[in-house]
Amino acid sequence: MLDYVTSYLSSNTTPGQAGNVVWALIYILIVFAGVSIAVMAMNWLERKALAHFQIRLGPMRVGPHGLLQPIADAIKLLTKEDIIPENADRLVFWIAPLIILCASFAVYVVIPFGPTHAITDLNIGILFMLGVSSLSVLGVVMAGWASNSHYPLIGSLRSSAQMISYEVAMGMAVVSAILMTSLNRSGTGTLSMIGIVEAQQQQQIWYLFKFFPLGFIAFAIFAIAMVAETNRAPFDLPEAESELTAGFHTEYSGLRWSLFMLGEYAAMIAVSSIAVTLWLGGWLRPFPHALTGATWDLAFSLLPGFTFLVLAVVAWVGVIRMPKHSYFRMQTLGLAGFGVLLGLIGLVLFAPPVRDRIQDIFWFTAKVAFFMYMYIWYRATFPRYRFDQLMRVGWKVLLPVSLGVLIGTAVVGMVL
Amino acid sequence: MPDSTPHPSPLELGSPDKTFLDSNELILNMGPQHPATHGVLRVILKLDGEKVLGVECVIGYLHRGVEKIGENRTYAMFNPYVDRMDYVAAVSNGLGYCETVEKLLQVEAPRRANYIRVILTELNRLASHMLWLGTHALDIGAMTPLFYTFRDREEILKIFEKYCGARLTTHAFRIGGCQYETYDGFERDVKTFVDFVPPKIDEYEELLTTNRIWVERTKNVGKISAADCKALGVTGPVLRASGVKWDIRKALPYAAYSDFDFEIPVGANGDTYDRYLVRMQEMRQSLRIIRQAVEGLPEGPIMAKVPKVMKPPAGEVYHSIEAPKGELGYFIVSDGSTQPYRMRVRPPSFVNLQALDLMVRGQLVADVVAVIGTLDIVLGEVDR
Amino acid sequence: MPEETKSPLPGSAGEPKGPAGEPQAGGAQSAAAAKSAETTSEKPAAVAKPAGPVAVPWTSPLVANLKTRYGSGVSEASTYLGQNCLVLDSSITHEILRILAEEQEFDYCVDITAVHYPKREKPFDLVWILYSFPRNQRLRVKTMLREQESFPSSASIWPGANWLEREVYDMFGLRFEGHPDLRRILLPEDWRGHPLRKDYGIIEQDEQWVQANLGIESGQ
Amino acid sequence: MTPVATPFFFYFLAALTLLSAILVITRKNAVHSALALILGLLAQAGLYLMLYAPFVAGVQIILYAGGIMVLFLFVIMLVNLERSQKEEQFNRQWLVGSLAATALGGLLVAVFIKGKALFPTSSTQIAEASNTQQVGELLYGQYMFPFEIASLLLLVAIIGAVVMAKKRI
Repeated sequence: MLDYVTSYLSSNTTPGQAGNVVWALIYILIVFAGVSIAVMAMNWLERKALAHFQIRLGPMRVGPHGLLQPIADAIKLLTKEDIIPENADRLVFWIAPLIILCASFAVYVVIPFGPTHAITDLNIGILFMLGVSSLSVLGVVMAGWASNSHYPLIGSLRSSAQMISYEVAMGMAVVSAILMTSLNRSGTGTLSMIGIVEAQQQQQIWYLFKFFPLGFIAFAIFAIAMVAETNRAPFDLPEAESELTAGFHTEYSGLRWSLFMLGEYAAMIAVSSIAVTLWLGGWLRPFPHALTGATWDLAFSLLPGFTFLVLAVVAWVGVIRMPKHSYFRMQTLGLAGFGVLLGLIGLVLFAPPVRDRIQDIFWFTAKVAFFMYMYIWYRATFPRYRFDQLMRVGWKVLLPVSLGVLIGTAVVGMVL
Repeated sequence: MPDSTPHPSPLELGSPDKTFLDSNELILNMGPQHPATHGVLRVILKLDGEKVLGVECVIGYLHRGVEKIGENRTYAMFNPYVDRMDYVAAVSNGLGYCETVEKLLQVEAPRRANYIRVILTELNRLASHMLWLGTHALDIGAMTPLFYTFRDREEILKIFEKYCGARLTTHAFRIGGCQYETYDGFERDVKTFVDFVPPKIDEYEELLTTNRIWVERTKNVGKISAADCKALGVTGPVLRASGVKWDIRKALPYAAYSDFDFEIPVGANGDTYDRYLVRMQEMRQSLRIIRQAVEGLPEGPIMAKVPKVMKPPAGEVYHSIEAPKGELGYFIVSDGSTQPYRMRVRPPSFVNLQALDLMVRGQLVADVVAVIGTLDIVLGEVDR
Repeated sequence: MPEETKSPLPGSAGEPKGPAGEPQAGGAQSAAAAKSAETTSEKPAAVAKPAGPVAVPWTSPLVANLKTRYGSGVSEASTYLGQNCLVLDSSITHEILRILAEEQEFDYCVDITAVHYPKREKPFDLVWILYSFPRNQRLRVKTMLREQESFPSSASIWPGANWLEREVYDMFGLRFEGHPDLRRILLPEDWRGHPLRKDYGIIEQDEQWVQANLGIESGQ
Repeated sequence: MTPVATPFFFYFLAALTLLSAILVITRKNAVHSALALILGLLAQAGLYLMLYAPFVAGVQIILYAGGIMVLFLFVIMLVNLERSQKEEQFNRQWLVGSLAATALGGLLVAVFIKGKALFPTSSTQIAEASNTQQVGELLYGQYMFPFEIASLLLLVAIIGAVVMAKKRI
């Protein structure tokens, strides 16, 4: 048994490919926990960043700088009374959030955080991702219908129409990226997520910059469509507060509502991961070919630990700036502890074996974090599209452009 | 007489109990508890899919019988009540009321009082427009301007608080002038504010004016022609955005407005975007007026000679001012006693709200929200 | 509306007897109402106190025009404090309003309201405040109505009169013929009485309504 | 690659498919039927996966479960369901129906027994790694013509749908 467990460590594939069930389960647990923590962190970051965009402070009370706010929120939501509207279809009402949650989390099976840091590598990886994430539409439709109320119904109709429409443009953009993988030296393309990143490594270019305007346009289309796909501002019509109160989850509260939120944020991270994998070179560090050599490798591998140290310093600056009053003692201690924790993580990341293994994950996460920040930025800046305008953008702008990009990529690829 | 608007017939609000292909007519109830109806307005929408076939407003949830109260209070006692109508522009309400009673009493407020009145009223117009901009943008989905406008509105409210002790329902004026002399540093505060705000207005405009989504959401939305505006009695920025250059401050000047030099911003298309631009320009013009008023603030008394017990001679008078929302009029009938015999308030929001149905027909649900926002109604004033 | 017939009649009750706390206001009001009914029944401005301003006759081509066409139907044209007022006979008022709107460019109906003088033979003054954009001129048109007398709706002249007339109906119980949608506007559909009539005291909240709909004592 | 617990998953998915198929026709509420159908389609996708046809499984999920069924649900949700719930679910032709079902079943069994030669006894396993590529090559190589015909047919259907829908606007 122990051999079975340790044998994987020497293999150079994902646990799924190695067929190692134990490690696959461990990976699943790690990914699930990691995504849940990421969702919480994202929740906190969104509230904080959005608040600072809007000259507010955001959560400040629960823990230093509101660090424990997501946990407090989670506890609040879990302990809330579970309300099911009287005329709701109880079974469907109950299943809908689960479907969204499952769909959002199932996607993580194929996301490659590193060459071997994925639960498995499916031959149809990207197809699987698109397919599973398209299932979350079902949850939205079911939630809206089961609530048996006008606002959720309209919200879910809007939402599902929107998701289906943008899936088309999104798929086209993805296909153009996949086409680029088939233009490698061996001449065979791939749908596998790991394969796509490896193709970028092999071709020595991120697909964002390949065939210059083409790759970039495809990426831009995907970046727009993914915001619409996750129902976020400026495409947050299904949840348009001012029109439909809360869209398809108007009637939901407590735990079920938190499942929707969890699913939404998990889906945001998931689609960002697709974008990173397809266009931004996945786990590859920046300039892998321009800046080569042992010195650069070392410099880049030190970055993760360095980032954590910077965060630790920021936390300590916060500690110093805390008012010296007994009322703030707990807060100061908590922040100091958090800073120490960050610093320790940073120091651990400097250790050579950890450093080498963790680097891929760091770069992947950093790129995803960029998209997460963009999500917040959009929300702070843009008004909301109207439904017909949203549809027009989807069908009359994004779809033709993405088709053009697809054809262009194929032509350019054949010519070159 | 413009071609009169075909009067919208009342909706048949039967339940849409139809099956299959007829089932796309939907009655949607918005409010009275709805984030976008700015208070307790209830709007019943008749929809075809997302298209609005007609709306019906149900109002009166905030009815407090202000007119009846007015008939049972003395002239001075009723003064604070008017602040509670349009509570985001309380100073304007007070100005209209005081001027009407002064007219009835044949009293003229002193020049200095009139200047102070103009400064405070224009500050209030700015506050009202800022509140409108923030909530309107929030309705259309832009969260951030709300916080910016509230930050800057706060400065106005601080000046009010320093001047009269209250921030919202100020009761700033008395019949015959102002009760309070300006506090020390009033001019400095107002001047600082006048210098402080223009960059902030630029900031709002930067966020919205050329924002593609904002333009798409507001252009050609809730259009209303000048003829329809006049026929429906719509006034204020809504009328001006339709291209009618009419502002009571210019047409029938009151207080000290004839002393100042300012423009009346006018729109062309009468759509939501033009109304937005008109109000933004109005904010700048208000600043212009405030600057002139505070620089030319004359010395002198602030209160005219008004009898302790006000008994206006029997008679009736209608007087109106340009409130931030439109024409705010008071029609007072006096019978020579200490109380008004009839106290009628002509609220701009109430009359403007009538245009909602015309403005949203054929548009989408999301536009209803935008149009309610752009009408800039305050339910306290609609319902009184 | 059924409550129309049930509504308190003018002069029947006089001042309502509210609970203690407001007797003075009520007394003052009833005295005032009585006085106004005696002395200012026709034209309140005409019998102003010695010190007060006096309404002067208003002469203008418009008035002359109307007087020649309608003769004694234009019972008064005066200017009080610089504000012009026409008092018309109720039978021709609607026609004149239409002429004012269509021929004399009074294209903006500012307000429609009413005043109640319970002691008078014709207890209601119905007041239009008109404004002309081209002339930059305001005009007040008044007519007197009997209890239960209905009046042609001016919503066909100015569509904006719709809600204003609904409010007059709601508050005074005056009915407008041909109004597209004459329902109560501010008060609930099942409210009884019309609050701005003088015989509807401020204390006299509809206790029954409050009791039935809110389940509390009205607290007045 | 060693498959894990293959028989278990096969029977599990097969049972799930059958169960959901039965639910589809027995549920009175059309939305529940549609949801059961989705479950059946997903189970089928699982079966495809077990047959080493991941591409077909993926397409099954995207097109059927994700796309077509959402449209189904759309229509069902918009239509008033009250009436269908009150109506009798099965009409009186159960005798004819069961006869037809028996006949069809018999036919299938007969084909299976008689034409055993037609079915490959030993499955030629396609390498999982290049499954998608092979599907692509077949579609765009050997079956190019039928593939294009099918897409043309769909185009005609789309245009027809647009024309019919436009008339009502």
